[in-house]
Amino acid sequence: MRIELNGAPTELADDTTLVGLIEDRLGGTRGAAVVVDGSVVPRSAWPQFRVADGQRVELITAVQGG
Amino acid sequence: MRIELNGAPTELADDTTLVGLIEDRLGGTRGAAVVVDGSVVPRSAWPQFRVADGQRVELITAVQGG
Amino acid sequence: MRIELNGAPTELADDTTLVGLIEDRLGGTRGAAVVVDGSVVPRSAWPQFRVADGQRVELITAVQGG
Amino acid sequence: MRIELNGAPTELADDTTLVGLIEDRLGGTRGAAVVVDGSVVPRSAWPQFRVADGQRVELITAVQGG
Amino acid sequence: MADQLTIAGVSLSSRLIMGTGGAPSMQVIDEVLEASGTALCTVAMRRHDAATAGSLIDVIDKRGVRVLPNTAGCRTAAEAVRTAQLAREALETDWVKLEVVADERTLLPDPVELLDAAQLLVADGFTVLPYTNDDPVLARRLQQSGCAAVMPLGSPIGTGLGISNPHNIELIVAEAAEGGVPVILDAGIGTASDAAFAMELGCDGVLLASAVTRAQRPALMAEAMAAAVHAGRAAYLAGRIPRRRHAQASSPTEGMATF
Amino acid sequence: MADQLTIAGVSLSSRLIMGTGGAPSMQVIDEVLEASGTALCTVAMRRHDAATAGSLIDVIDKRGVRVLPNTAGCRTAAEAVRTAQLAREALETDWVKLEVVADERTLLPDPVELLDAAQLLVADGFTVLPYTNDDPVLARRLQQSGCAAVMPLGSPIGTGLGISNPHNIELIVAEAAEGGVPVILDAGIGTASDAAFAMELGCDGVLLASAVTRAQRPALMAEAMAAAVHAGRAAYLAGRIPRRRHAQASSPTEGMATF
Amino acid sequence: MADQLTIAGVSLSSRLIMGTGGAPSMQVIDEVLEASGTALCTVAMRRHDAATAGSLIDVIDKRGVRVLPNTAGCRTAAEAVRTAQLAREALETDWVKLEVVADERTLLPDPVELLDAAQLLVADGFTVLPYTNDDPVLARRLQQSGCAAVMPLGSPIGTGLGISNPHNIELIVAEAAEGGVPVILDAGIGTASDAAFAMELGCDGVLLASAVTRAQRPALMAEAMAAAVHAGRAAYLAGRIPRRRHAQASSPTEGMATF
Amino acid sequence: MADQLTIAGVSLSSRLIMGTGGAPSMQVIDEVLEASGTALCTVAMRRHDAATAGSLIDVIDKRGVRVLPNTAGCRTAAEAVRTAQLAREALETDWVKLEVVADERTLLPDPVELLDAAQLLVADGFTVLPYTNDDPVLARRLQQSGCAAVMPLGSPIGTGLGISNPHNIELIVAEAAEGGVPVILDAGIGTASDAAFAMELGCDGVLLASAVTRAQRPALMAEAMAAAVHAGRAAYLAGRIPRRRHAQASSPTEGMATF
Repeated sequence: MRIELNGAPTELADDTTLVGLIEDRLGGTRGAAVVVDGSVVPRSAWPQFRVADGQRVELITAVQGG
Repeated sequence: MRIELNGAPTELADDTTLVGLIEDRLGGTRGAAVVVDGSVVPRSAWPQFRVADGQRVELITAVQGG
Repeated sequence: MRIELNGAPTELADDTTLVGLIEDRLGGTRGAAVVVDGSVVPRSAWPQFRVADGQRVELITAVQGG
Repeated sequence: MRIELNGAPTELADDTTLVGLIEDRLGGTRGAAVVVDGSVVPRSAWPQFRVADGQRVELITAVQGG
Repeated sequence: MADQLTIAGVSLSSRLIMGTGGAPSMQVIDEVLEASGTALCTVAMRRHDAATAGSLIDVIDKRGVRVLPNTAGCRTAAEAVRTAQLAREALETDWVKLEVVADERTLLPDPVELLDAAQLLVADGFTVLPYTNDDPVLARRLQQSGCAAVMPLGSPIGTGLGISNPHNIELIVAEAAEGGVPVILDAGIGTASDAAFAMELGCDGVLLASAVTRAQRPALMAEAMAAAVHAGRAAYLAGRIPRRRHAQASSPTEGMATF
Repeated sequence: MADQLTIAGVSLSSRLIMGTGGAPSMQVIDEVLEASGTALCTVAMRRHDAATAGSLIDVIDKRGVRVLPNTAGCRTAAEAVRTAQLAREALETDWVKLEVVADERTLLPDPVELLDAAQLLVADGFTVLPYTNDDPVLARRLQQSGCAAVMPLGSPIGTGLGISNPHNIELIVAEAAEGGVPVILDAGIGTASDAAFAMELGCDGVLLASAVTRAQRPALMAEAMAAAVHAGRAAYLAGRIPRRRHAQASSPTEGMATF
Repeated sequence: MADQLTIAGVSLSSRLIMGTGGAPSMQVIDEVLEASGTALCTVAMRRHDAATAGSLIDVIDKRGVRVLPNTAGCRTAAEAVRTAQLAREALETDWVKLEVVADERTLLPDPVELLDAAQLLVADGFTVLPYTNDDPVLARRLQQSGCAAVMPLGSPIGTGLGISNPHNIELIVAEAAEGGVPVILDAGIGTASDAAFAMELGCDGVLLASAVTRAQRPALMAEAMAAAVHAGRAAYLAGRIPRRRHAQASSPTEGMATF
Repeated sequence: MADQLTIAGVSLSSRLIMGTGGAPSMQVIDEVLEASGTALCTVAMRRHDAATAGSLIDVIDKRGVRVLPNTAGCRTAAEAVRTAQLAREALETDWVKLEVVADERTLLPDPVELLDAAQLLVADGFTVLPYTNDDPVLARRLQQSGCAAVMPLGSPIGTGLGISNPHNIELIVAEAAEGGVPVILDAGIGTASDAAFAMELGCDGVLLASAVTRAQRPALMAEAMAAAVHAGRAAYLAGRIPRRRHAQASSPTEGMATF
């Protein structure tokens, strides 16, 4: 399955959940947020939420900032 | 005829025009403006405009100001 | 014996030493200095120094100051 | 005759007066002052004052200054 | 130095705009208008008061000074628009000094209402000169709304505290210059050096009232302000020396006499 | 406003004293003298240099400006006295701007040598105008020594930092006024508002050189300084409004139109 | 001195809020958090970058410091609201430092968009701490919109120019005090005395980043800022002496020894 | 941060030197000495007054604070020398804070008498800490005379006006550093930020009295001053960020989420 992750075309295993994607990339979910096709997905929905082919996913984290 | 002029009950001769009222009070129209019952009356309409009994008239002039 | 102490006429027992005078007035010598007839008397000389009749004695102490 | 003028060895005609020297160099005396062998020579003495061989002469003028 | 202030295509013979508020008499206003050499002065619009001696507008007209009505006292965009419309009828001018203040204590502009009023008045064909705070962003917004000038405060009206934040004024000037919109320092001037400083920061003009009308000798202070605005403008154009941490001699260090 | 600066009984038609140092040419000095309207300008005394084009003193004389020789470059009282004596012969004046500086980096006056020199020169019949720091005590000492004026710095020579310590200048002015000795703000002026501010503090005049001679357009800056000194003096005499913490309306708060 | 900063009912053990931007490494952030003794620090929300070494949030959590996400980089109310919602999911907090800037050059807040965003976020249940300019009127509007604090700038972000307009900060403090809303001086702090001064003006806290993270020795500067905030707060509570024009002796004028 | 102030070879555990003048009671002095953490405090020498309750020197000794007698009230070098000699006998110390003031109104030092006194006292074996004005030349002269420190004023004694001329203090610091002589900012401090600022300018310590003893809550202000001196010193050592005309973001400008 192919999605766009933070603007870059990315291969993803089928049936990947958001929680799976986040833990795979960040090693945990603390400090992470996700936007799928322009909408913020609530943390509570991540376990059930399965990423679909062609979706635009933004994976956001807390970084240094004033 | 009785009108309210700048908040005060005022006796006025019948058929008084705005231009007449202004000249009577100010000795001229330069620097004057009038509001009748909440609407600004254009300078061009003053000669024809006859004040009616019970109307609320505001006679405004230029005063010292920063 | 009569001396002038800090500008005021003062009765003093004969044979009074400076150290005696200071301890009598201050209960100790820490922080005290003496001027006799315009000269500073060194601390080391106080035990021997006998005040003489008519002398002008200034008894100085440390006070609050900027 | 040889003198030192403003630190530089300078040939001078005999019997040169200070007024002559100044006018020769400046075209006039306005704004000029002279020191001969360390002493200021008053303006009034310039006409009579003959420069002597070997003398140290400072010729001073008014220049731009704060 | 031929160098004129131009607002909305109109050239004015002086960069000093006089407010008429605070003067003890018409006589003083007349003296102040003359001594200041101003070409533009502000007035407020109020109910006719039979008790007032003399006609302000006659004094101004006699001096040949252009009049700039203000919307002083207005708290909302709606009030300001109506007051501007009244002024247009009264003075037959579409120029207006737009004031929309938030409260009586600070007399500071309300940014939201001010911007709304500016947009409405520009749309209604007015030449809008808004009195604003020293926020460069609000000044930009006003400029973009089509105002004919931006008039930031130096400090609150009548305080005489001068220019509290020169850095902001410089930012406003830089951006207005790009847009070709003049900047008039309005409010806060206390004395002549404040006015000169405003011009040195690059302002195109200065508007003041209390500093002159409430001075001990108003006409003399008006003369001072005229000279100060001229001085500050000339200094701005003349290009000041840079500030230096260390001293620099103004007399030669060479050629001292030796004795 | 007829109001003249008087030093040692001599009235001057301008309160702006020009230093001639730092100008790129005699032509610029001539333009600056004219534009400034000054009545008194300083010169330094140096060895004649055949290379120099034109005569400074001729330029000054042609403009009818009185000349004030200085003792720039002197580090001791002895040097300063000799230099003053030279100047007296050269320029036939007993007026002298007394400078005795401690080092080249700061060009700050040496208080001890300065005071010695002042006393010696006064005793020798000179009219002494000492360049001093902004210490009110030293200014008082100079005044008591019989100096014809006191000339405190605003900031070090040539820095253009303006008036670093207005409080000290005010103290100097207050005390000099009691003694009837004029105070000339000397050194540190960078631009027109600095000069106006000096006058507003009560100074009787301003002496500056670099701010004009080293400006990008010297003649225009000279014009600016003349206007600024006039503005500051007029503002001082006119009596400025007090500084207020809170705003004060300059338009009536009563009589708004009701719609 | 037990005296705590309370925001939205939460008491914080320090009045110094640290921004984490500008630090050269996670190690430095960790040292700075420790040395500052802060109880609250800001973070920004950005796309995950695999290249970044270490997890900022882990460092912050380990230090037991509460996190305050910001909306830095947003230019409109809509962007700011979405960014705040992202942060809420990411950090499980409804606190947000609201930034809506008008441009990259000044990084000054856009008053109109800021106010819109504040109202929307308050309505959505956020605890809103808005970064605002020093306009007392805008601060009042934000306060009236239900913000949990107002955070005026001292000067533009990262300039280190300190507090450009103390008068405005005092006006903001006075009005916020009436409303029981804390004032946090945010942006412009350059060094310790700036932070102390902010507290002496009556601010309830100080938020800074660059002044510490970009200092030559960040941890030492963090220590300095902690001490400065404490010093300024204590001085504010202790009641400073009034400023006097004239000197007042601190030693007795009586009782000198006579020789 | 182990970093101690050393004067004449003696290391002091605090960079804050307390004056004891102006305190309402011995009790307050005791609290202030404790809260300030000072290691050195000044006293004046006066005729014994039987009416005085308690012994100042006992309070100071109990706190283990070193005593620094001053020559307050002296107008001439001769008076100051005699007073220093008295103090040496009284307190068995050869340290002296040298004050020679010109008048009661300004309490400013008399530069000529001060310099004479300093030279005489150094010759007599005293460790001289002179209270001086902010003239860098006088400070240099005192340094060259063998003084153990130079103690320039920020502003006149008791005014609380802070540091009127930071530029002069920087010049004094730069030159004293070359000579290895500590600079103590003495007089004029009004509140904590003034003390921090003095240290940021590079001063080695701060001496103050009225700012603490005459504050509404002296002990709390003493705590504030201790923190401020620490903060200012740390900031000086930490290397502040440069002042910038334009803003600099403290959050990344890249990597915004796209919606």
